[in-house]
Amino acid sequence: MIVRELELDLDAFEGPFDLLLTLVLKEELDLADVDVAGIVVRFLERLGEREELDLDACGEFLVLVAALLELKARGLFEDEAAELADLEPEEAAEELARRLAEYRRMKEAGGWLAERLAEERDRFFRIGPAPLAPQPERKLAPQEPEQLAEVIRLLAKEPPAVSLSHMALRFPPVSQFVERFRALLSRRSRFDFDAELGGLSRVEQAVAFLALLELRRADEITISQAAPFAPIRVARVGEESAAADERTLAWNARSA
Amino acid sequence: MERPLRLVTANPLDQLARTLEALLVVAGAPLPLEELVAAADDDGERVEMALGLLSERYREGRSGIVLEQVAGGWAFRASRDAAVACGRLFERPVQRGLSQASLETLAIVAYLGPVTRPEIARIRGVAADSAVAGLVERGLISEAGRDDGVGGAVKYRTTPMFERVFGLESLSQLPRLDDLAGDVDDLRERLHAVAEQRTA
Amino acid sequence: MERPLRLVTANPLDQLARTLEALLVVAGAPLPLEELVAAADDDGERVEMALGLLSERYREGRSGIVLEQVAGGWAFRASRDAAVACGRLFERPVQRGLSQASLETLAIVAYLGPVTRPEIARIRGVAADSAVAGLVERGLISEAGRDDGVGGAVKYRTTPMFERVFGLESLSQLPRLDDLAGDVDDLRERLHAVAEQRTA
Repeated sequence: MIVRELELDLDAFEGPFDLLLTLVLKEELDLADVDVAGIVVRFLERLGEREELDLDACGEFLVLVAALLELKARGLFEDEAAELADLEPEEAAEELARRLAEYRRMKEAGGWLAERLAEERDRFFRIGPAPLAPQPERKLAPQEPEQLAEVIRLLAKEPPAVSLSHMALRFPPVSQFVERFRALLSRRSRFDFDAELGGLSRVEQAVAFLALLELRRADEITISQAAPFAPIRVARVGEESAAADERTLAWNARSA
Repeated sequence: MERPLRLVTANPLDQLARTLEALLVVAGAPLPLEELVAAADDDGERVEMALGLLSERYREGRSGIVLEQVAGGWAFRASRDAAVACGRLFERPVQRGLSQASLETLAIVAYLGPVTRPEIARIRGVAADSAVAGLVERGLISEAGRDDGVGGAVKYRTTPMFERVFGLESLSQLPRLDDLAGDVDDLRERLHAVAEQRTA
Repeated sequence: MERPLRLVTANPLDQLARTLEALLVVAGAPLPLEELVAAADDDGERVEMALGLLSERYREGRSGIVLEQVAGGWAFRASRDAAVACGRLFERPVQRGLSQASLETLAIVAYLGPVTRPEIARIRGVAADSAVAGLVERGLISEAGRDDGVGGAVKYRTTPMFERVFGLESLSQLPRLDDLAGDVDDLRERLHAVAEQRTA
């Protein structure tokens, strides 16, 4: 079975899979309009028609569809893809489950509407005014011309730079962590980097790490690590951290 | 009221009369006899007889619904007794403002007009068909030729009624947009550019 | 058919019922009770009683005209018996079935509206532009302002026409969607299992 010759019959596209890929890559077909699930179902149907499992075809198909899905997800949900990437695996799973469930409910509701429409097919009613009814006159109160100018100003306004506030939220300034670590080291001579990062997002952890390097460059601290992936110990200059004999919190998968 | 109804019940025309009632209550314009005959898929004479029965049942002084034969055919109307009540129904309160969709469309036509529907849609980022139709119906905008002559998209401009409602002597009295653009072409360009960003 | 009519004739409600008949036959859309009360200039309870009488007189199987409660009001329609005849003469607003994409989009707008196109796309995983445009054109959904009031995306909600076409008294008649809770748990478990493998 040759995956690229798979015949598709979708809302947005009809023809072989190969042509679909070509059109998408040439940007002549918007991936947002393509029902990827429909492609998968078609492939499974073709697979089911055959006696043997065609592993090569499955492998090729998986790679192509995964690439399509990724492209589509990026196109559709630029912001959200980043949001999901920021989530812990459990949270991401929870979020995905919620969305899938929501979509399923709407699919179900769409099915209900289809049934209802079929049931109501024999209900005829008049649309619009009656033949000999008086013509109602729609009167409009005097309006302020300034409203028109306001509306044009809104339409001419650059879309709000939403992303900036997001960035501020997602990428706290390095200086914030520099100050935080300095304050910490003014109270204690050393601290465990990992233990300090509990509850932070991955991006925040990265920024915190940058702050650490910054302090190291300024010769304010020393950094030590017993082994790759072992806890990172941070100490004021002059107070070497003898980490080996101390029990510290384990470096967990999250901060990796 | 009872006698003719009893007659109908006993009459094989009853079913046909009901079908005619149904057709007449759905119709948006008077229905000529031929159309009633074709839709009921019955005999012309029988349809006329059934209409006679219905004229009797739906006549002035007997029902609030009156069956009337007018120039174009047969139609239901309200009884004269109910004229005052119907007047109250159709007397619309003066509307205080326009919807967001109408206001945006009207502003674009006022500042950029004559302007086509596709251009309004491009600037607003959504189809403009119903908003344009609503404003035409209200008499606030009207057609003003076609883009590139015959065959192009219809263009729209504001009407004298628009100027009355907004208290303007002419379009030149529209609030100035100096903060946005120098002239209409600048404004048009700016609106298109922003619209593109919005959809991107 | 005679008995209730005789009752009406003897009843002081008769005149009111006739007025209501007249209002309903000229109305362009279903009339809410309050509008009927205002136009008839009568007592609310009496109007309700008169509507009860009319519902009995104009009911399925008894008349070609049927009085129904739909889209938040009262309206006449054709009896179902006459559907074939009506079909020969008139088109329903949604003559053919809607596509899967349109139905899902319609469901999202009905349950979650007012809702923007990006929000619809986010739930369906496919761009919703053409489905939304088609539903607007059919008059089943309409614009309802913009997100955040200003330059945001246009929001949509269902129209009274939607309720009429689907024969709903109001949106609250849509079925509840909680039935799929079991499904959600199942999905959640499977995804958690995958997530655990990923971390391991």
